[in-house]
Amino acid sequence: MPSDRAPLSLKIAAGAGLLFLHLPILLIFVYAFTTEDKSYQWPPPGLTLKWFAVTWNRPDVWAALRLSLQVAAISTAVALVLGTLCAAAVSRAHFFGRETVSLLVILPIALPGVVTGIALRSVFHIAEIPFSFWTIVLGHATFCVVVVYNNAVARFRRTSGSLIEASMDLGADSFQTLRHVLLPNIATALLAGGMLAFALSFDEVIVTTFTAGQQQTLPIWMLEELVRPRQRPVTNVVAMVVVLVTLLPILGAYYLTRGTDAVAGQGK
Amino acid sequence: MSAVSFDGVSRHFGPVRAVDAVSLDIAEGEFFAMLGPSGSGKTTCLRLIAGFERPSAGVIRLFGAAVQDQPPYRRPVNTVFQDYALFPHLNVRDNVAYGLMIAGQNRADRHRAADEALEMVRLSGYGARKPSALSGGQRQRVALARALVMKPRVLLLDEPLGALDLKLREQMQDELKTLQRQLGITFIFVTHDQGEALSMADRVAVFNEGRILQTGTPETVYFRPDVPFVADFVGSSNILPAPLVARLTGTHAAAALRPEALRIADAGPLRATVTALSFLGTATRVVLEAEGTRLTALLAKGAPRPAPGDTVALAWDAGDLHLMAGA
Amino acid sequence: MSAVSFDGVSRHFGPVRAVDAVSLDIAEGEFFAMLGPSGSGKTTCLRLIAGFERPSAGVIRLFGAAVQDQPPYRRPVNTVFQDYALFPHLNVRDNVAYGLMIAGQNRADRHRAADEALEMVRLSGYGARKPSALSGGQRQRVALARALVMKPRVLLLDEPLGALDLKLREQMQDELKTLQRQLGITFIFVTHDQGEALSMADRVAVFNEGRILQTGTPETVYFRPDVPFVADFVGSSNILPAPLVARLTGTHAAAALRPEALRIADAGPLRATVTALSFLGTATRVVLEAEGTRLTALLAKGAPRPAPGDTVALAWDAGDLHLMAGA
Amino acid sequence: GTATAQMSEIGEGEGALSIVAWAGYIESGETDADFDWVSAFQDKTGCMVSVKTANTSDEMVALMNEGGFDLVTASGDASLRMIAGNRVQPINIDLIPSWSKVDDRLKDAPWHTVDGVHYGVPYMWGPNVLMYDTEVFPEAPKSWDVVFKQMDLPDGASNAGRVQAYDGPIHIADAANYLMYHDPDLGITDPYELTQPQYDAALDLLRGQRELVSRYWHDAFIQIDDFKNEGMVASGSWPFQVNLLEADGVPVASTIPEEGATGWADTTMLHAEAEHPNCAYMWMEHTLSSNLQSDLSVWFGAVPSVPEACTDGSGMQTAEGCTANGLDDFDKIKFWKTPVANCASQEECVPYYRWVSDYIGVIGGR
Amino acid sequence: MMRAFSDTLWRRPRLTIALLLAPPLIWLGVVYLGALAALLAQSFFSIDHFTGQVNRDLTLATYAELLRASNLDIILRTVTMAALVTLASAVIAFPIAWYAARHARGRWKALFYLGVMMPLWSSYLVKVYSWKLILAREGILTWGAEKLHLAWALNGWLALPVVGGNSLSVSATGTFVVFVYVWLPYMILPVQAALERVPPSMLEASGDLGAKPFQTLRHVLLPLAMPGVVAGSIFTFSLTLGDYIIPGIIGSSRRFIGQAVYEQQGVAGNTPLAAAFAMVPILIMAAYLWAAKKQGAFNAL
Ligand SMILES: Nc1ncnc2c1ncn2[C@@H]1O[C@H](COP(=O)(O)OP(=O)(O)OP(=O)(O)O)[C@@H](O)[C@H]1O
Ligand SMILES: Nc1ncnc2c1ncn2[C@@H]1O[C@H](COP(=O)(O)OP(=O)(O)OP(=O)(O)O)[C@@H](O)[C@H]1O
Ligand SMILES: [Mg+2]
Ligand SMILES: [Mg+2]
Repeated sequence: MPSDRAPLSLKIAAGAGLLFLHLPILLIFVYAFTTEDKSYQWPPPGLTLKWFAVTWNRPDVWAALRLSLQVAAISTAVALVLGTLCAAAVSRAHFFGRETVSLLVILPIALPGVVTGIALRSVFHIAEIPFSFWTIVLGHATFCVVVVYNNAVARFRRTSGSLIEASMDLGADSFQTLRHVLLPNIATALLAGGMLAFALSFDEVIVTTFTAGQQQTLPIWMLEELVRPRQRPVTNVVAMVVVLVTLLPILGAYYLTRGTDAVAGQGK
Repeated sequence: MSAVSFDGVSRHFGPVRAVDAVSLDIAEGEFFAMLGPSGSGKTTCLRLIAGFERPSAGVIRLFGAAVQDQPPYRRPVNTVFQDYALFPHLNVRDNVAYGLMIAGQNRADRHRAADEALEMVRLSGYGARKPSALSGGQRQRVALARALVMKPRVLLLDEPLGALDLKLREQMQDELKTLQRQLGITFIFVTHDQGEALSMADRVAVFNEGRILQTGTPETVYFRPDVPFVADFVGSSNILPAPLVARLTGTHAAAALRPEALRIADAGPLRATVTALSFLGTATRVVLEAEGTRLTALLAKGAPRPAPGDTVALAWDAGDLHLMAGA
Repeated sequence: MSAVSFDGVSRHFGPVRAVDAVSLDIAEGEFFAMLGPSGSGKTTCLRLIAGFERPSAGVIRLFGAAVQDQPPYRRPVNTVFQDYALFPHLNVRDNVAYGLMIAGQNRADRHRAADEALEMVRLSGYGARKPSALSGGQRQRVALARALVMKPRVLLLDEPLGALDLKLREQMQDELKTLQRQLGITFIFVTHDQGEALSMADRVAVFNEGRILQTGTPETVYFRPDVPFVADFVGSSNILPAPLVARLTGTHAAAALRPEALRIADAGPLRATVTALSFLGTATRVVLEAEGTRLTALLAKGAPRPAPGDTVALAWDAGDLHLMAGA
Repeated sequence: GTATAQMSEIGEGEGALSIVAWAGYIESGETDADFDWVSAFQDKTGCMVSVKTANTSDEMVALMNEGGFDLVTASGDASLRMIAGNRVQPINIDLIPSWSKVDDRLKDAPWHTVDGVHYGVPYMWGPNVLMYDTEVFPEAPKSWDVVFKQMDLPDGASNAGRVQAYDGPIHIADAANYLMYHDPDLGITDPYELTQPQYDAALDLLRGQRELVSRYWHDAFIQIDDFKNEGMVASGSWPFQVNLLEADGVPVASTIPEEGATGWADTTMLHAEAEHPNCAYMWMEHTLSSNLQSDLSVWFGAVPSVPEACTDGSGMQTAEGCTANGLDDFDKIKFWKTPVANCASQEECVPYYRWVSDYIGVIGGR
Repeated sequence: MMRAFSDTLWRRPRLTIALLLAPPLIWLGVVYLGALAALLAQSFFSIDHFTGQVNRDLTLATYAELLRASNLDIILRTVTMAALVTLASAVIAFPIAWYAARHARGRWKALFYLGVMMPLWSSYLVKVYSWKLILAREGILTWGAEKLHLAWALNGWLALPVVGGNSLSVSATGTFVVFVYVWLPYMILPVQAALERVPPSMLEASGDLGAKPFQTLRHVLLPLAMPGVVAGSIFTFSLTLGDYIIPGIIGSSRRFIGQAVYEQQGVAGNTPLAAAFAMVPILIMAAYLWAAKKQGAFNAL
C-alpha cells in the first residue's frame, strides 16, 4: 500500500473524467421536466411534471416496455444456462480447445453489433425463419452469454476445486454436489451475471434492429422517437426512467459480487 | 490385510510422471507419512487413494478390494484438505454434518454427531459460526472433524499443518498424534517437512520424482538412509563422497554423517577449516571445509567453539558413519 | 554516527498503533534483525526507513540527517522486498539495471554493472531470462542484485527468505551473511523466524505490538531475555511461574529455562510426568508436566529415554535458570 | 415483369394490414389529433393497420424485397424497380370503385402502368420545394443556386454550413435539373436520363455543394430539428416539413424557383405475396376517398390524386390550397423515376446503381 | 439411478465435459458461427442493380465494388476514427482507473465503481441523445461557450477542415466526442482490473530504486497496465467499427462502416455488399484479437 494521498492532478483528472461520464445523463433528467416541447432550448424555460402523466397514458410506451422486459427475461434465462454450462466446462478441465471456447463466447461482443445483427438476419433469411419475438431473443441471448460466462468463470476460478472434491469425498455424487455445494457457491455470481445480462438486453438496439421484424422494443421505440419525435419530453421521461431502471440491476449485481472473494476463496 | 495397497500404480499427466510405478502397503492403524520435495508426487498419491485421480496404470486396493474404478463417494476414506475446503456457505456444524446429511441422516441425529465431533477437536460452541470467522488452526480442526464424523477407515491428510505458524503447528502435531492413537484409524499424511514426518509418523515413505526411494520407520530413514537423496533430504546430513570414504574406511561407497555426530576433537581422521559459525539457540552450527567437501557440525551448548579460519580435527563414532548404496 | 536512528517514532493507522514510540540506533556495517510475531510492526518499521510510510510522530535519521520528509527515491537505502517485486515486463538484466537507467546511466555501462551484480549473486548467464522463468531462490537473488547494484549505504530486507524452502533458506542465510561481510554495508532485515534472526544477525530487536521489547546480541536475547515474551518467542523456552520459582530459589519472579538445559536425572528439585515423546532427528523432544506447568526437554542423542507415563526427576544447572523482570 | 393473376373479388377482411410508407403519410392522430385517416378505417373494416416508415426509396425497395408487407406508398424511383422484380402485383381497378375519380393525368402514369397494366393506385403528388428562412430571405429566393453555389445571403453571412441537401442519390437529379436551366450546352433534356458527361457535370456541381453542406438530411423530422436547432436557412425539402415548421412558429416558407423542381408522385402498390389482400383492396379504395385525400394534402402539403378533394369541402383542403401546393404546376415538375441504362431520350444513360455509389462518394468528399 | 449416472460421469470425465459444452457449442458454434459463415457466403453473391434482388451465383464482383475509392474512404475513415477513439479513451480512462484501483477505499471505491458502471449500463440511446442536446448549435455547449466568452475558440475549431463543421453536432469532432463518451467505461474497467493486479510493491520498488513518480508511471505502470488497455481497446475499437447510430445522429453525413453495412442492407437492400462491408470489421477484429491474445489481454477482460 503506497501512501494513500493521491496527487492533486490525479484527483482532478479522475474527477473530471467522472463528471464527463455523468453530466450528459443528468441533462436528460433536467429535460424530462422542461416546459418547452419543441426544441432543445437551454436553459429550460420552465419545469413541469406533466410529461410523466402524458407518458403514463401512452400505450405504445407500455407495449414497447413489455416487449423489452419479456425479451430481456427470456434472453437472460437462456444466457444463464448456456453461460454457466460453458463456464463449468472451461473451469473444470484443461481440455483441448479451451481457449477456443473462451474466444467463441467473447466473439459476439468482440465483433461489432452490426456484424452479429446482419449475420443473424441473413441466416433467418436463408432458413426462411420469419421475424418474431424469438428471433430477437436469439440475437440477445447470443451476446448475453458472455456476461454470465465471465461472472461464472471468475467465481468458479475463486471457488477452490477442492470444495467439489471435499463434497464427493464426504459421499455426495455429482448431482448432490451440484445441488448442495456448487449452486450455493456460484448463486450470487449467476444472479449478478443475470442482472447484467438483463440490463444489456434491455438496452440493446443495434442487433435488435436486424433481428426484430415489426416488433418494437423500448430502445427501438426510443430510436424511432429520437429520429421522428412526436412529443420530445415523453422521450426524455422514458429515457430517464430507463436509466433509473437499469441502475437497479447494476446496484444489485454490485452488491452481490462485492467482497465475495473472502467467502468463496477462503483457506488461502 | 493392508488398509491401502498400491501395486505398480502410475499417474502420468502428459509427459509428467507424477506417480511412477509405485508399490506400497500401509497397514491398518498405522500413522503413515509421505515425505518428499515439492512436485515429487505425494499429493497425487493421496488423491489416487481418495479417488480424485484415476491411475494411468496399476491397481489400488483398499482393505483388499480394488477400487480404481470407484468414485470418491464410494470409498471408505476421508480427506482433510490442505486448504481445508470448508464449505463457505454452511456454518461449522453444517459443514461437519454435511456427509451425514448426504447419507440421509435426520437433522437431529446428524447435528448431535457433529457436535460430538466438534467436541473431539475441542471446538464445542463454534457450531453456529461461518468458517470465515475462524482462525487457520480452528478451520483445520473443523476440516478434521468433518472427516472424522464419517468414521472413515482411512484418513488422508494433505499437508495438514502447512499453513499454520510454528507454535500452532507443534500443538496440532501433538493433538493429531493423540487423536490417531485414540481412534485407531489409519492416518496417511503428506508433508514436505522432514521434522514433521519424523516426529509424527510410525512409518515414512520418502518420495522423489514420482517414485518412493525408501520406506521405513523415522529412525531408519534418518539414521540408515538407503541413498544419498534420502540422507540429504531427511535432516541435513553431511554426505562424504565415495573416494574419501574409501580412504577412511576402505569401502568404496558414499556415506552419511549427521551434523550432530561430528565432534571437534584434538585429533581425528579428518582435518578441516572452519568457514562460518552460527548461533542457533539450542546449539551452534559450524560450517567446515575438509578436502573440498563442505561439512556441517552442530556443537552442543558448552562444547568449545572454534573461530572462523581455525583448522581443527574432526572425529566421530564409527557407528555414526552410515554407508549408502547409491553413488 | 548511526546508520539509522529512530527517535520516538510512531506510525498509527487509525486506531492501530503499528509502530509505537520506537527509539532505535543501528550502527554502520551492522547486520541487524527485527524479530517479532505477525503484526508486531516490523514491516512498518522497515517501510518507515525506506520512505514508503511517513511517521505519525518522531524523527528518523539516516547518517545523521533527518529524512522523514524525503521521498523514497531520495534516500540512500535500498530494499529487497518480501515478494521480490521484480518487474515482470523486464528481463533479469534490465531489472537489475533499472535503478541505473533511472539514474541516467548509458546502456552499456548499466548492463556491465548489472552483469557484475548478477555475478556477485551467482546468476551470471541468467540476464536474458524473464523473472517468471526463475525459481524462488533465484528471484530472491535477482532482487538482491537489483538493490546492491545501487550501492546503498543501508540495505533493507523484508523476510527475504520467507518464501524459500528449508534447504534453500539455509544456503541463502550463509550467502547473505558472507555478502554483508564482504561489502560492509548495513543490513537490516525483518523476520518472524527466531532461528533465522539468531543465526544471522549481529544484533536483534524483538518487537511486539508496535514496540521493541529488547535489543541485544543473539546470545543476550536468547539466554538473558528481559521479559517472558522474549523468552517465549526467541526459541520455545519453558517459563516457570513466579510461585514455583519462589519455592525453588527464594526469589519471586518468573524464570526462563531452555529445553536443552533440562536434564532427566535420578534426583532433582522438580518431579514431572512424561506426557509425550517425539523424535526430531537431532534430538528427542520430551513433553512433561510438573505441578501444572507444561515443560519441554530436549534430550540429546544417547541420553536415556523415558516412556510416556513415567515419573521422572528434573535437574538443571543453576546458571541456566534465568530470572526475568516482567511477570 | 410478367403480370400475375389479378384478384377478381374482395372477400372478408383478414383483420390486419401492414404498410410501408413515407413519414407522415399514414396518420392515426398520434402526431396531431385532427389528422387521422386510420381509426375510422379500422373501425369500419376491422383491418388493424401497422405502418413501417421508410426514409428513402431504396429502403422501400429493400423492405418489399424482404417481404412481410401488404402495401407500399412507392415513389416513381422505386415503383418500376418493384414491378420489374415481381415484388408487386397488378391491380384489378374494377374492384376499386373510386378509380374513376382519379386525376386523369395520373391514371396511366408511366411509373405505375406497364404495358397497360396498372400496378397500383395513385396516392398523392407534389414538388420538392425550396424551403427557406424568412428572416434571412425577406423575399423568396429566385434560384436553386442558394443551395448549390457559395454566396452571401441577404443577411450578409455566407450560406456555407447553413444549407442542406437531400441524402439520397436521387438528389443528383436536382443538380441535373439546375444544370438543364443554367447550362443548356450540356444538352440535358431529362434530369433522370444523363449521359456520362452530363452526369459528371452534375456530380461536379454536387461536389461544390458538399463544401456548403455540413449535414445532409434523409429524415424529415431530423431536418425539422436542424432548422430549429442547427441554424439551417435553406434546403430542398417537402411541403410536409414546411407545414410542421410553420405550425411550430418557425419563420420558414417555401417556393419553386425558376429552374422548376423535381417532384414525386406516389402510388399505393400491393405486394406480390401480400398476406392480407382483401384488407389491402379496402385500404386502396379508402385512400381515394375524397375526405382522406383532402386532409392528406393539407397535412403533407401535397396535391391530391382525386381533384374533387380540392373543392368538394369534404376535408380541410381548399382550391387555393391545392393551387399553392402545385396543382397547376404538374408540367413543371420532373417526377422521380429510376434512372436506367437504356433510356428513352439518350443513347445510353448512367444507371441508378452508379448514382447510389457515386453519391455516397460525393458525401464522403470524393 | 442418479448415482449410477454420476458414476459414469466420474469414470468418463470427457463425457462430462462434452455434455456440459454441447448446448453452448451448438448455440454459439453452430448458430452464431453458422451465421457468420452465411454472411461470408452472402458477400460472394451479387445484386441486380435495378430490381434490388439478390443473385446467388458466386462472384467477386461485390468485393470489386467494395474496393471502390468511395468505399475505401469509408473504411479508412472508420479505422482512423476507431484508432483515435481508442487512444483518447485510454488516455481519459487511465487516471480514473488508477484512482479507483489505487486510491479509492471503501465507500469511495464503491462509488467509483458504480460511477463507471452506471454510465456503462445506462441506455446507449439516452447517452447519444443527450449529446445531441449538448452539441447542437443552439445547444448547451454553444451556450456555455458564449457565457464563458470562449465562442471564438469553438468557432475557430469548427472552422478547421475535416474536423470542423457548422456546429459540433454536424462535425467529425462531435462524432469523435460522442464515441469516446459512450465507449469510455468499456476502457476504464479492464484498465482498472489490470492496475489492481499490479502489486503495490512494484511501484515502491521503482521508487526505492530512485524513480520519481512520473518515471515509475512510464517505466513500470504503463507497461504493466498494457494488457488492460488492450482488452479495453478490443471493445472501443470494435464498437466504433460497427456503430451506425452515433454517426447517423451526430456527424457530417460522411459514412462509417457501420452505416454502410446498415444502409446497404436495410436501406439499399444490397445484402451482398453489406456482407462484404461486414467482413472488414471481422477481419480487423480477428487480427486484433489474435494480437491481444498474444498479449494475454483475455485474462483482463
Ligand atoms: N492435474 C495435473 N496436470 C498436470 N500435471 C500435474 C497435475 N497434478 C500434478 N501434476 C504434476 O505432477 C507432479 C507431482 O505433483 P504433486 O502435486 O503430486 O506433488 P507434491 O509432491 O504434492 O508437491 P507439493 O509438495 O508441491 O504439493 C508435479 O510435477 C505436478 O506439476
Ligand atoms: N496500511 C495499513 N493500514 C492499516 N493498518 C496497517 C497498515 N499497514 C499495517 N497495518 C497494521 O499495522 C500492524 C503492523 O503491521 P506490520 O506489517 O508492520 O506487521 P509485521 O510485523 O510486518 O507482521 P508480519 O510478520 O505479518 O509481516 C498490523 O496490525 C497491520 O494490520
Ligand atoms: Mg502436494
Ligand atoms: Mg511484515
